[in-house]
Amino acid sequence: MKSRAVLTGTHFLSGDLACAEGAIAAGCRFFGGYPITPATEISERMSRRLVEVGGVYIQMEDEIGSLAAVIGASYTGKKAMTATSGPGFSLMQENIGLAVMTEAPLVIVNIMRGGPSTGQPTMPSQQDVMQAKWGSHGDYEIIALAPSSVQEMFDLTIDCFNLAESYRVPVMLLADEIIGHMSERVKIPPPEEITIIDRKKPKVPPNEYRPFKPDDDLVPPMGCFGEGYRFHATGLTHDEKGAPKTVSVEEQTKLVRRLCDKIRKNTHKIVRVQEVMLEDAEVAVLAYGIASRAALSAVRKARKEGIKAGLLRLITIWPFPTELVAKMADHVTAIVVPEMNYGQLVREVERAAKTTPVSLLSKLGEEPHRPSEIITAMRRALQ
Amino acid sequence: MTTEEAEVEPRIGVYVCHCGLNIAGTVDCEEVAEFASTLPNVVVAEDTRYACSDQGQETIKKDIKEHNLNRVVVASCSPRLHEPTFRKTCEEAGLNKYLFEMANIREHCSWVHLHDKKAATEKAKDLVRAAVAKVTLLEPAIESEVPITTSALIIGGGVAGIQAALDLADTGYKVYLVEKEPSIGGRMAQIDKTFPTMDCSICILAPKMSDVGHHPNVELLTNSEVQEVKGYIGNFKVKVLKKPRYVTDECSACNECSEVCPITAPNEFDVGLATRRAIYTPFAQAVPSTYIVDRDLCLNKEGIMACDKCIRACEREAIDFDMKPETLELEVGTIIVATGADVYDPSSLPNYGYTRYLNVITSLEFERLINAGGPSGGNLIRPSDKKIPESVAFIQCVGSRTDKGNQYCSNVCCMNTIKDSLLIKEHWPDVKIYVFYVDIRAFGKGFEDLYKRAKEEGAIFIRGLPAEVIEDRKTRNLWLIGENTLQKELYRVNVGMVVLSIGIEPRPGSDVIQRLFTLSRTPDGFFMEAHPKLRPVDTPTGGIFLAGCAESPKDIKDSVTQASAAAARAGILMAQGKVTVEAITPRPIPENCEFCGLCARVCPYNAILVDKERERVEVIEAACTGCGTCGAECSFDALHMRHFTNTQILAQIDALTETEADKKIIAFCCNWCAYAGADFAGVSRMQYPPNVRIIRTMCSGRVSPKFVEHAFSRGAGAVLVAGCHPGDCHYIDANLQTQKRVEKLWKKMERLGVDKERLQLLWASAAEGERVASKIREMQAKLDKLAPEEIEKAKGVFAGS
Amino acid sequence: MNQGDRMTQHPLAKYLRSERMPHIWCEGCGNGVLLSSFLTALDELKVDLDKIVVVSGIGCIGRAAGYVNVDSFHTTHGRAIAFATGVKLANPDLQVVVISGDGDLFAIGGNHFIHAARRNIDIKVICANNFNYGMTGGQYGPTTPLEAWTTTTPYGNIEHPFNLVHLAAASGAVYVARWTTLHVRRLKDSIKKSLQKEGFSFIEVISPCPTIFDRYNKRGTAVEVMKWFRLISNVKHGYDPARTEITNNQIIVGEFVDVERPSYGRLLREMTKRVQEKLKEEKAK
Amino acid sequence: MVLPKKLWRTPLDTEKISLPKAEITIQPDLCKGCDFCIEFCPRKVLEKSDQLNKRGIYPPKVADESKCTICGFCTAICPDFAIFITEKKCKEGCEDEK
Repeated sequence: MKSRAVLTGTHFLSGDLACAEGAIAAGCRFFGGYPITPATEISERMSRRLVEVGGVYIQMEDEIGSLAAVIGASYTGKKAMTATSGPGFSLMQENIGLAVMTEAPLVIVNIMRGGPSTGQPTMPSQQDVMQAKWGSHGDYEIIALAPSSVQEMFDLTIDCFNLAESYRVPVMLLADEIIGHMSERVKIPPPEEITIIDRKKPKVPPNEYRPFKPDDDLVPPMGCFGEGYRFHATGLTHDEKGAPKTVSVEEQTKLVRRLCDKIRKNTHKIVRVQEVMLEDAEVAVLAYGIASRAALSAVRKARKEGIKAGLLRLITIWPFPTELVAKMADHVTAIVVPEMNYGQLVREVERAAKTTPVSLLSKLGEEPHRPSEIITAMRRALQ
Repeated sequence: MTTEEAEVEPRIGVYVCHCGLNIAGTVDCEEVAEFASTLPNVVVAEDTRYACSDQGQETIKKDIKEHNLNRVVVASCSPRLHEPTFRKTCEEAGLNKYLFEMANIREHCSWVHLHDKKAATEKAKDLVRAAVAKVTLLEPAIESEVPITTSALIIGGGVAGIQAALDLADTGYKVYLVEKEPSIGGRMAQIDKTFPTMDCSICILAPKMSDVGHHPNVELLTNSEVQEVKGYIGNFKVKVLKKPRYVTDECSACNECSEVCPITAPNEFDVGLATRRAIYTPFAQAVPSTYIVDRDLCLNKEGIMACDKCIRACEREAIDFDMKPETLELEVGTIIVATGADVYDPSSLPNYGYTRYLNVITSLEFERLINAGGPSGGNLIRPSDKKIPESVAFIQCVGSRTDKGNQYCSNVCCMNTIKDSLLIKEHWPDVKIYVFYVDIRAFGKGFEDLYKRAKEEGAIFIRGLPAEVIEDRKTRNLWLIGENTLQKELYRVNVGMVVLSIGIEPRPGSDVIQRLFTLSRTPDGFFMEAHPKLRPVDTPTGGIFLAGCAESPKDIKDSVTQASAAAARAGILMAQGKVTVEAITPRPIPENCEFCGLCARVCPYNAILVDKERERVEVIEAACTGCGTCGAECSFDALHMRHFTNTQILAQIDALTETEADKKIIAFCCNWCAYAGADFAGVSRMQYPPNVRIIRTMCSGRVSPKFVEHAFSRGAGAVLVAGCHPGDCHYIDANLQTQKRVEKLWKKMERLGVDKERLQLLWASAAEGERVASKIREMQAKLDKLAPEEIEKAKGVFAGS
Repeated sequence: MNQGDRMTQHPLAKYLRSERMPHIWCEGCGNGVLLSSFLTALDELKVDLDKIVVVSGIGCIGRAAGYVNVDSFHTTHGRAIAFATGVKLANPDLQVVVISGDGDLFAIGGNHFIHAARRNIDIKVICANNFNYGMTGGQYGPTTPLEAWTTTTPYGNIEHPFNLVHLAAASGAVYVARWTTLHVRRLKDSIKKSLQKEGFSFIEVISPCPTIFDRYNKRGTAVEVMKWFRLISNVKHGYDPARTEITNNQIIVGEFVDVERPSYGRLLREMTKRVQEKLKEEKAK
Repeated sequence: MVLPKKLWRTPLDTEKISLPKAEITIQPDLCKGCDFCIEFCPRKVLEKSDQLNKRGIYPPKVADESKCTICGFCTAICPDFAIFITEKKCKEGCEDEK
């Protein structure tokens, strides 16, 4: 019989809906959110689908509360998510920090729109890329994926949950208004073909349990509320027992380092990219999300026109695949970075590319890049 | 039609009663009758042996018909006694009862001037003249009826209150039984056995208690006190304060709370011989069985819960420390006062050593000791060593029949001691028993037999109370030293334990009850009945009755008897369903009225509505009680005070001052206190000067300044205005107006240079006959010194009033 | 022997993370009393300690969560209720209690409070009200009395305080009570009652802050403040919440609201059941 | 019910009534010296100690254990879990359990 959670089959869906289906398929059973364009459809879909699969949908009073509730749900062992866009994302920064500090596995979908502030609610952008990494205070690492198709809205949402569960970290799906709203063919595989990863459970009896004592991969097994571990978690700096350590240099260093390192040291495992015709490329286009679609056709056209072009599409933008980009930079003469912002991820590329010239192809608001624009950019870069 | 009747020429019959020798012994009745016949409009005037006898009444009826009399005067006893009788006589003869008047020539004349036949006779003539003057002006009236609320209030949950409640409830009336203690039962619940039958007291009381507790018609209000009483016969509005128990009806009396309660205190019910907790029930058979928290003892004060042991122990969650007192407003038609009595505190008699010597106990403590359910489990142990004494002495009349305590006999102590001596003999035949007495009063049914039995059982009765009780330091035994007044020899008896047979005295709170219900009390302090012989359970206030020790010390049987009687009296009223309001309420005379509203202002019952704008004045019949203080306040003759009209009273004054005015004291007495007091003086044969002439008004508030001035203008030697004590006024506070008016008059007299001493104000209760008598003596003394010029002067200045 | 060991003798020791005692709270602070009443309530109800979660926000009382020997979470400032909402809805078997302060719950967290009450989320909120921000050194907050002196109202407070009881009742709480820290037993009973009741409960605990607020405002020592509570508090169960505002001469305490209303969780579960049954039928066709 | 004016006797059953005897445990070093227990004990069982504890404050000490009713208010009102009462196991010092 067909599972109600996984709607196996081929569908014609918008990105937002595909994302919701991905979440349900991944086992998400709690959604706390607040309506915001262009992410509203995710809430709407979840409010219907979660009830069907016996999950919980709650529309909170704001995005701060939404993420707080999601953290709470996560601590009971539920897979939980929220979906929002720029302004809401800003409100969530406080509790992104809390989620990082308390190592709550959860997923935040951000369907990016034009900013700053209320900006352009119905227009696409990639303006929250840096905020996703640096938005909350203090040193921390998170994971962010950038889908470039409706199918990926489905697939990557599942990946987000798996990563969150593996590393006990908030994971973000950074899509944009176009991907969210455009409709495409989506293949939903049968449940058995979908990989689901669940958080590590403690192997010790409650009295020996140390909620923040990591294994070798630096990730602590997670006991959940109601399971009898009776542990304490706090946004304050804490020791392995979860006891507040507000003045200890040692604990602060130990904790902050581990929270970052559990991602940094596992970057190679986490990072996923798509390489197109890079083997002999002279000029490389580095793109992600919506921009990578134009980039792909641009690269193909360019080849026909005799330009040795290649594409590096980042599926994982955080942690940033520095080594990978650096290696590529050694083989190309120029790198073109089309972004739907005034230059954000390009800075990371420049940092990695060292001497290899990197040129930004910025787009703000209105419609996305055209392949021709990217080709022109490549020519300019090669001169 | 009333006016028509009034207009026909008055034809008056006067009947002068001998009352055997009660009157005739002092007053020359023939002469008085003779004199009466000379008065205007008198058609028939005869003297008769007993006017109240059937024969006497028949004569009156016959005359009314034959001589078609339209007015009748009977000169005999107090109207408070026989006015109803003769009014009935008139009615039976078809004469409106308001056309009858009495001259009180017994209580106010023959009985109080026993040794001055001449003066008494003259006084009797005056009183008859005044009565005739008044009756001439009387008007027929139809009484209006007021419905009676068919529910009763009983104050006091002792055996008397319980009995009265059951009787009324069984008759089908709603009864509110108010008891200020946590349980009903009263003293009978404390007593072990009853005399003379030796029944187990609680065994026969408990069933009655639970009957009351469960009776559908009885609403039991324990831990409650009456706060305010308003209204009048048949229509009382009573405020009752129900104090919180802090335990709800959910309580199953399982005692769990009491067991965990860490606070203990001596149990009042066991007279302090046993211990109770802060949360407790006074005794096993208590009704209601619901426990109660003694908040003075309890650790939880000022809303702070320091201890919650009981709360946690109570499975039914029946304990609620946030209970608040509530005030219930009851509407009742009748009230029975059964507030019981207190016991005499012997610690005020140092020679008996109570509270100094452990083994000197009171008869009440004895009851708890001998009681199987009591602190010693029924063992007669002496407090000092908890051993059974070899000998016990009873001392009688402790606090009774003595100047040191109360003057009166407490009625039950003799029999109680006889009973107690038999109880001891029954359990411990070898215990030696002495009873020291003054007289043994074994007057009741079966009492003498019991007394005999006690003597046969070996109880030794010695006449003559010990002068002193002395404790033997070592043995804690007691030496009783006194004189055997029969053998005229001193005795010195050594006993193991002494029982003081303490007397009964009025409750400390009696004065409060007295005020609340406007009752009177005898000099002993017990509540006074309306008439010692004929209305022994009524009070002077209509609709209120007495039962049990509140009225006088009595045993269980008498209390129960009186309770049933009171219940019957109350029942009669409620069965009738209505009372007729005496036609003595005012009628406004709009043409005279200035609509100043003064009458409305002084009315204690807000029974007068004055509308200045629309020039209307209205009297609310049902609310008005006819005190007449409005009439006294009105300076425009705009209120016609029925049956006590200005013209009628002025006519009485004229009549009484017709001869030798200057030698006379005109006294205005209120019906309830002063007039009744004067009656009491008569009943008690207190002698006082014969020159006083009493005019009866319902309330001293009726006495209009113009009456006093008129009396002086007629050359009266002195004037007395007498009413109830402030606070005791039967019309709430109408007598405060009296005081104001008299004070005004005094000022006026001073201003006009008239000796203000000639006008006197007296507060006297129905029990204070002596107070009335001595006042009259005092005034007479002043009068004797009064100069004729003074009289003339007053005549002058008050002329025309 | 060290204090941790001695703690373990205390009848409430098993409910505490004894090793973290003594707590950080000042001498005479009401928080300790509140905590002890809460633990006594758990003890008397024999609550399954594996099934209870204590959530707190920021402020002195925020540390309470860390001291209770059950699953507990110390959230960011003001977010305790939002977090608790997530916990309760995600696992209805858990008994979720929020213990936090007046500033945390009603200033920065005010929005979460009124909405959780409106939704009737089945959580129990216990608020320690000390009339100021104690932990940050005594700034004024949403409950600071008019004219009171705090470090940020050097000329006296010109803001009107919230009446928390009224606010909670108006927002839809099914159980609302207020006690002072002197009414420990009654407080404990209210906590027990709320724990046994479905829906959003709110208990305000008027608490001394002897080191900061009470000192600034010349209320004297903790004992004197408690005596003052005794003097001016007035038990009025069922009193109109609108008329329970705290004044300088009266603190009306008692249970003000105790009504039945289906909780969000119950309605959600009922709806889910309906929907799923409908789907089954459709599938059957 | 008629009440005597004063109840002056020690009840006859006084020694039959055995109230549990208290064992008061004070943990001086946990005490922060708020004095709640001393002030609000309904029986005034406690008083300030004359010895400083580790924190340098004067904790309470038992003035008269016999007055204690084990109402437990001190335990309830203590913010620092520094005092608690238990029932003395009846050996010496309290009535024989019948």
